[in-house]
Amino acid sequence: MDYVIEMLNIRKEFPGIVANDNITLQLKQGEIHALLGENGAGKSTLMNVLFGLYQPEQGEIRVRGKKVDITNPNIANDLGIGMVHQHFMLVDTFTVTENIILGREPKSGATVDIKKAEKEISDISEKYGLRVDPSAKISDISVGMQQRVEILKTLYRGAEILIFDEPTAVLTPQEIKELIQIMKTLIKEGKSIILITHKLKEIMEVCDNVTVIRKGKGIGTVSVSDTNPNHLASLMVGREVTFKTEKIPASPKEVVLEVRDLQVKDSRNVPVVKGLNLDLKAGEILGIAGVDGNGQSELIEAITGLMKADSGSIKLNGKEILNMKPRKIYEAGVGHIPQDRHKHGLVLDFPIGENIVLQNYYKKPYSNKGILSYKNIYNHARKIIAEFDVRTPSEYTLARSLSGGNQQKAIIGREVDKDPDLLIAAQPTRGLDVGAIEFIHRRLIEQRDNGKAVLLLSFELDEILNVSDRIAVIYEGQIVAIVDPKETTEQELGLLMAGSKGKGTGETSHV
Amino acid sequence: MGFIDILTILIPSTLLWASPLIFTSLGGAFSERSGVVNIGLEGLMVIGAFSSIVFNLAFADTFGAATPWVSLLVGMLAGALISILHAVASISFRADQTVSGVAINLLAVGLTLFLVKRIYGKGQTDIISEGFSKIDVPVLHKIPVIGDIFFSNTYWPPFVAIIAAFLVWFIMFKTPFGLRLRSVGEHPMAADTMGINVTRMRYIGVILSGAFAGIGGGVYAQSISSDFSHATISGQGFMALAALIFGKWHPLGAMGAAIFFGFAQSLSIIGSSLPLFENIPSVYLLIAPYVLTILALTGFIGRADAPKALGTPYIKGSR
Amino acid sequence: ACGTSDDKDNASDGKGKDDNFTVAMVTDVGGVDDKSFNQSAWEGLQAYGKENDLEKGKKGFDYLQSQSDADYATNLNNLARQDFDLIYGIGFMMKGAIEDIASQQKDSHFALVDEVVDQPNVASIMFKEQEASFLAGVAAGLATKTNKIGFIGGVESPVIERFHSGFIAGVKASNPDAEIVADYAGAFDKAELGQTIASKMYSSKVDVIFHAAGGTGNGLFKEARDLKAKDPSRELWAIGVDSDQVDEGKVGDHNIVLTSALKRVDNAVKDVATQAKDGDFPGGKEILFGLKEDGVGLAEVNEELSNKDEVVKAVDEWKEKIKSGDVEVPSSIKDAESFKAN
Amino acid sequence: MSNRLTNILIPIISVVLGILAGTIIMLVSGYNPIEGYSALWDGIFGEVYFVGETLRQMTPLILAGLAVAFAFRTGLFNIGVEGQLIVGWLAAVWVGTSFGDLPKFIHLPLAVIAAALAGALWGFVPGLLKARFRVHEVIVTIMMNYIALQASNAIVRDVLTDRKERTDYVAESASLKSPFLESITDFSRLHWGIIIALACAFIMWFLLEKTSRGYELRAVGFNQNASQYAGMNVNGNIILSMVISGAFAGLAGSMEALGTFGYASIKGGFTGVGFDGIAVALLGGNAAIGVIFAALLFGGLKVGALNMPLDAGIPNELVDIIIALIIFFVASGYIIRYMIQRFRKKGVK
Ligand SMILES: Nc1ncnc2c1ncn2[C@@H]1O[C@H](COP(=O)(O)OP(=O)(O)OP(=O)(O)O)[C@@H](O)[C@H]1O
Ligand SMILES: Nc1ncnc2c1ncn2[C@@H]1O[C@H](COP(=O)(O)OP(=O)(O)OP(=O)(O)O)[C@@H](O)[C@H]1O
Ligand SMILES: [Mg+2]
Ligand SMILES: [Mg+2]
Repeated sequence: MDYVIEMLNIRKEFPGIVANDNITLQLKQGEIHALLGENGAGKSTLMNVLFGLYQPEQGEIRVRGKKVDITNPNIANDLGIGMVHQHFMLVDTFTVTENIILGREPKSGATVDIKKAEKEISDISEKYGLRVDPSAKISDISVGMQQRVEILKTLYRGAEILIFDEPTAVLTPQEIKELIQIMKTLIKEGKSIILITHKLKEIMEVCDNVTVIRKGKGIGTVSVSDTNPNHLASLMVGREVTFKTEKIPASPKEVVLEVRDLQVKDSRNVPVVKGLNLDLKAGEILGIAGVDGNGQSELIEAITGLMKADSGSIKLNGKEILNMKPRKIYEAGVGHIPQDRHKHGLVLDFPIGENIVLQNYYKKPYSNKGILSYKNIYNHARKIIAEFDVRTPSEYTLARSLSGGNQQKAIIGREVDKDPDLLIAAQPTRGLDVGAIEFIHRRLIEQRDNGKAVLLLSFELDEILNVSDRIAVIYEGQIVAIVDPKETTEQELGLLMAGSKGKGTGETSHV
Repeated sequence: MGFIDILTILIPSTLLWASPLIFTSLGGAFSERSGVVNIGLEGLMVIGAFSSIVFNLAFADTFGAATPWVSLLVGMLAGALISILHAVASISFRADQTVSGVAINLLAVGLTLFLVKRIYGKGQTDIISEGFSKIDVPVLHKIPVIGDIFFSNTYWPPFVAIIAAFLVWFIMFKTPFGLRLRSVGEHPMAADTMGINVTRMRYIGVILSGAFAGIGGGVYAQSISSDFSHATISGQGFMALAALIFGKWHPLGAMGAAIFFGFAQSLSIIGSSLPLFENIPSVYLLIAPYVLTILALTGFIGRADAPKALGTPYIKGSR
Repeated sequence: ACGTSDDKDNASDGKGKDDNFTVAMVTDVGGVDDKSFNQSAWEGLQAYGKENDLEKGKKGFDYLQSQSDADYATNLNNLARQDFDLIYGIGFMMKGAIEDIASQQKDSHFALVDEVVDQPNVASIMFKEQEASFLAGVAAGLATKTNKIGFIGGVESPVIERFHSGFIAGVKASNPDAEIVADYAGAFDKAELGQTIASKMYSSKVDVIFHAAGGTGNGLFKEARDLKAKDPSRELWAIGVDSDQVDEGKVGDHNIVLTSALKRVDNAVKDVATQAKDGDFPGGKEILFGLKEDGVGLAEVNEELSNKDEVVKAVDEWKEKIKSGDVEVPSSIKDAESFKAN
Repeated sequence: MSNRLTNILIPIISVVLGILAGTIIMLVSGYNPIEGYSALWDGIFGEVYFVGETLRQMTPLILAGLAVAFAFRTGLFNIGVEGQLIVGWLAAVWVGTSFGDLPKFIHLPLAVIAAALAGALWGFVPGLLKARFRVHEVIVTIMMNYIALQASNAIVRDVLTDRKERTDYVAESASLKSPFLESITDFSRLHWGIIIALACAFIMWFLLEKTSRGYELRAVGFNQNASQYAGMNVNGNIILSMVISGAFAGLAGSMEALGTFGYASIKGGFTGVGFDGIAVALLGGNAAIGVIFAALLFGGLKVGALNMPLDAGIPNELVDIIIALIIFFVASGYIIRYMIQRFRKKGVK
């Protein structure tokens, strides 16, 4: 068998940690090869080595059988290796074309020949079905479109081997479908692909082989046809993992959250929540399903007071909280696991211990008459860290140096510990591995079982279907349907989310 | 004084004041567009002023009328040379860019005065004999009215500065080099993955800023102060930086802002004898440019977007 | 204990110093080459040193430059501690510092230029600047063809007011029809301001400008040189201040400096040093230097001036009248406005 | 080697490197470095007078350093200390010359507080503009410096005096001058302000590290989004931070107004103390205690430098060069840290 890429016994160290310890990965011509591993297992590092961003301490790389030395991305490009990074590498203020040609600009005289570039780009995008508007600015296009630009960047450079680092984590179900289609076209055109993803279902659907790494060590490569999701998960984590979250039926009680006729404009002053109604009872988890950009973020920010609503009413336990200050809303009994943990959830340059009192630092016993008690703060932090299994060298470690999963656990610990009547969880498992996801789901259900209301926002239909007791479908700023997870399918949800009126178990205006 | 007469005084003076600011803020554009804050423009102007004056004094006999131009080149080289310090500290050594810029400012003043005392044995240089002097722009000054206002009794550097602004605009927005420079200032890691050498681009940006600020200082010293002392450059670099921000990091915007500052400055001096202004206490005219800048930043260009990566050192592999 | 320490002081005094009468001065931020009174004062000290065979340094004569006004006191104190016999503060800004230190270091002798401090160990050196600028005004009044004359002041202050009023009176005396336009730059070290003001004046038909603005005045010369270089046939003049600024006026074969109003700080400084050396230190006194004392004067008048002889003659006549006390030159603007030549 | 030790080592190594560089410069330009440094040393420690002057010089430097450091710690760069100092100076003199017959225990605090308030007001403007309009504070504070300079000059000339160069002395009842401190330091200008400066250092440390308000200020400095999410008033804290920073700077002005000078005068340019404050804050690691030591060092260097021309014939600008280089070295702490680590590794192996 011909391998296009062979990474043999790769070792890469960072100060104090071995990110890749003797890992081998072999990619065949024309296959989609999955790279699977927990958060921080070393997947991105391995791919960055292949792409020339890092130099390995040990091991060798062969491209089409020939030993190569990839000391910078230019060499990778020349060898036909292209990478679509986990975090997009796009210049927001540039146009699609400018982003794609950057570094390889066609010239006429001294100037960049934009016309020629645009022509070339539309040729490629036609060939692979990658629809883009070459003259649009990156900041104006959707995430899915941005990802297509990333792919085009590699193709424009004539990449034969494409690396996708967690490409689906940021996409809506529709966009994921399109992406999978694109990958299949690429393979048909003779390209080879390495795909990093935490979503076992995707691996089963599109991949040929899977290489599993755990804590920096290679566990081995298996053929997809010889395996199943449970097996993969246990390979990755090193123990058995359950997928279907166990839970007893919900027993909803009185209404905790009541949203009526809510109108919210987004930061660009465009109405995005347009007369939304919603009821949430104690002792239930309400999942909100919807394609990104239909007003779900603004809904949550309006409930938590982070964004001003134009009109309507939000009642918590019967008390109006519309447009109150965030602090007042928390004090009224709301917990909030924010969508973007780095942006909103943590002060990365504070110790993790101080992050745990981020909303409570001014209250007793953490502070008394305006003077902080570090003793009480850190005692509390230690408790949360132990209880929620936050893996950190100490409570004095800066939040920045924790891995994403552990940062998220700390946030969840903080929010759950406040014992809020309403817990809002926005994408609580985004980018996390299966082990961490399982842990977080259990915690959300525990909350419900203790008689609290949980509002879950997620773009992962699996998660919505698994965890929620009821599902509200949001479309263009309104709840268009309420469905029972036990009586619906992904197909039906997908249709509702796309705006087609479904059968729906609740009325559409009052939920 | 008639209105036209007023303009014939005001405009050449405006342009003269503006030209060092234009050059320097163009330099700032190179540095900041590449992602490196350059608050050291002031110091780099000091270096440019010092070296062009010293060269001018020493070689006026050799170069004759071409002396100020040759001296400008010397100022440009010296500015570029000193700016390497800023580049090394803030790009390679990951120093806080603002702090490194402040250090450049202190160093420039200390070093040049030290050298002046060492070379001349006193606190300031002699006055140069071959500075930029008044000219009528050939042909153009013959245009009625316009020619009198814009092209008579004026100096060459303002016109060179304006041409330079257009040139920089062209380089920055039309050439591959410009695209790469800006990409490094917006998203260095993206640029890196596209095979662009971020460090090199930033060094080029900073060194160009030194070169332009050196020219700015040289222009100031040779067309306005005529000698070099501790007071020669006192705040012009900061004004150039303000012009850059005022102009939204755009070469032509910076030029416009610099001309505006020059205008406000001239007005504050000349204004006292204009009928419209003579009753206004001079302090209002003196603070006008600064107040106007603040108002402008607050009002209609409050959302000027700095290059996204401005101020952050690029560390390979960090997110 | 007191006794011994006194003894020691005396001993070190006796041994540490030879018979040299040592002098030193503190400049303001301008430094000893400001082409103005710091420079002039330093020249005076150097002349004193030469006359008495002294060397620059702690054993002879020296100066300290201040980087900001916070340094005045430190520098004056430092010099007093180095046992200089006489210490000059150059400039009225040093009044406060000298007042303090003179009352602390009662054994040291100080001299202050341009301000008055009433203490027994301080000599106050004052000038009749108005007499010098009066002569400059006479020259300007006769040199002008347009009957428009300019005055550029540095910062409004009593010293500059004296320059200003003398100049007004001088112009009135020689050419009652001439109009004077005046402007203050607000600073002594902003050449660019001087240049813009000069540019404004020259383009509004002014053809002679006198400055009393220190470094700011360099801008005047620059503007005048530029205009002359562009159009050598144009007749325009600048008048210097403090020392003879003729060197600043060279443009090719021409020179645009008409003359300079001299303030002989050098003479005054040297004078007071010599007096002190001879045991006549004028402590607690205000010593006035005017035309008569050779403390102020007018530099050579430019050869290129077509009516040079007339000017020189007029200047000499007025000089005599002032020296003899026939004419009292006004020292405030108000008096100058109402000044009538005979 | 612990992180803390490294953090202390970096400024020390930087100072040593700065002095080394100074030696090289002296050698290259033909001066005798031994003479130079002993003149510098004598100018700092040679007499108790100079020690007093060093402490006097250090007083406004501490406060200016605190002003910069406080803003730094809360995510802001206050390059406007210079202007805030100037208005503080003016306000202190204004009050100090105005109420002649107040008892000292009222008049002096009044003058000091006026300076702090004036500085605070000057910091409030950029704080407000940053909070409300997202205008960058660096540019606004630069502009505010010039406005302060021009406005203060105009007020000294036209309001506090009748077109004079400088104001009267502040009343005895508003003066920080201390005959006692002067006498024990052989007539240096050391004044009681040093106590205020040290107290302010304590206040800054306590406020930032020990209070919930400080927690908020630091949180807003690091991450505004998270602070808003956590229910903090982001805009309020930005403004507060600039106000406190400005108040420190204003106090620095009152040190000059009521202690060192006792009057305000027309300024041809900036005092430089505000810009030195940046250096002091940086060298002091933006911590209160560090600022005190850094101010001591820079105060000493600046006072000692005045002795270099007289004793060794070396231009005192040499010290400015050394200070600038020290800032470079501290700012480049990353490379020093890297070297220390390399060195340590070798040592272990
Ligand atoms: N730039 C770096 N400096 C130091 N250590 C790093 C760096 N990048 C990664 N590491 C270390 O290498 C390990 C592997 O990180 P990597 O980003 O490759 O994980 P990953 O498998 O891609 O995780 P995820 O699924 O979260 O993307 C991390 O646990 C971390 O300790
Ligand atoms: N530049 C870096 N220096 C040191 N450690 C790093 C660096 N970048 C990443 N790490 C380490 O990598 C580990 C995992 O980081 P990483 O960001 O890959 O986590 P993650 O789970 O992928 O988070 P996210 O979901 O945000 O991507 C953490 O332990 C972190 O300390
Ligand atoms: Mg990750
Ligand atoms: Mg990764």
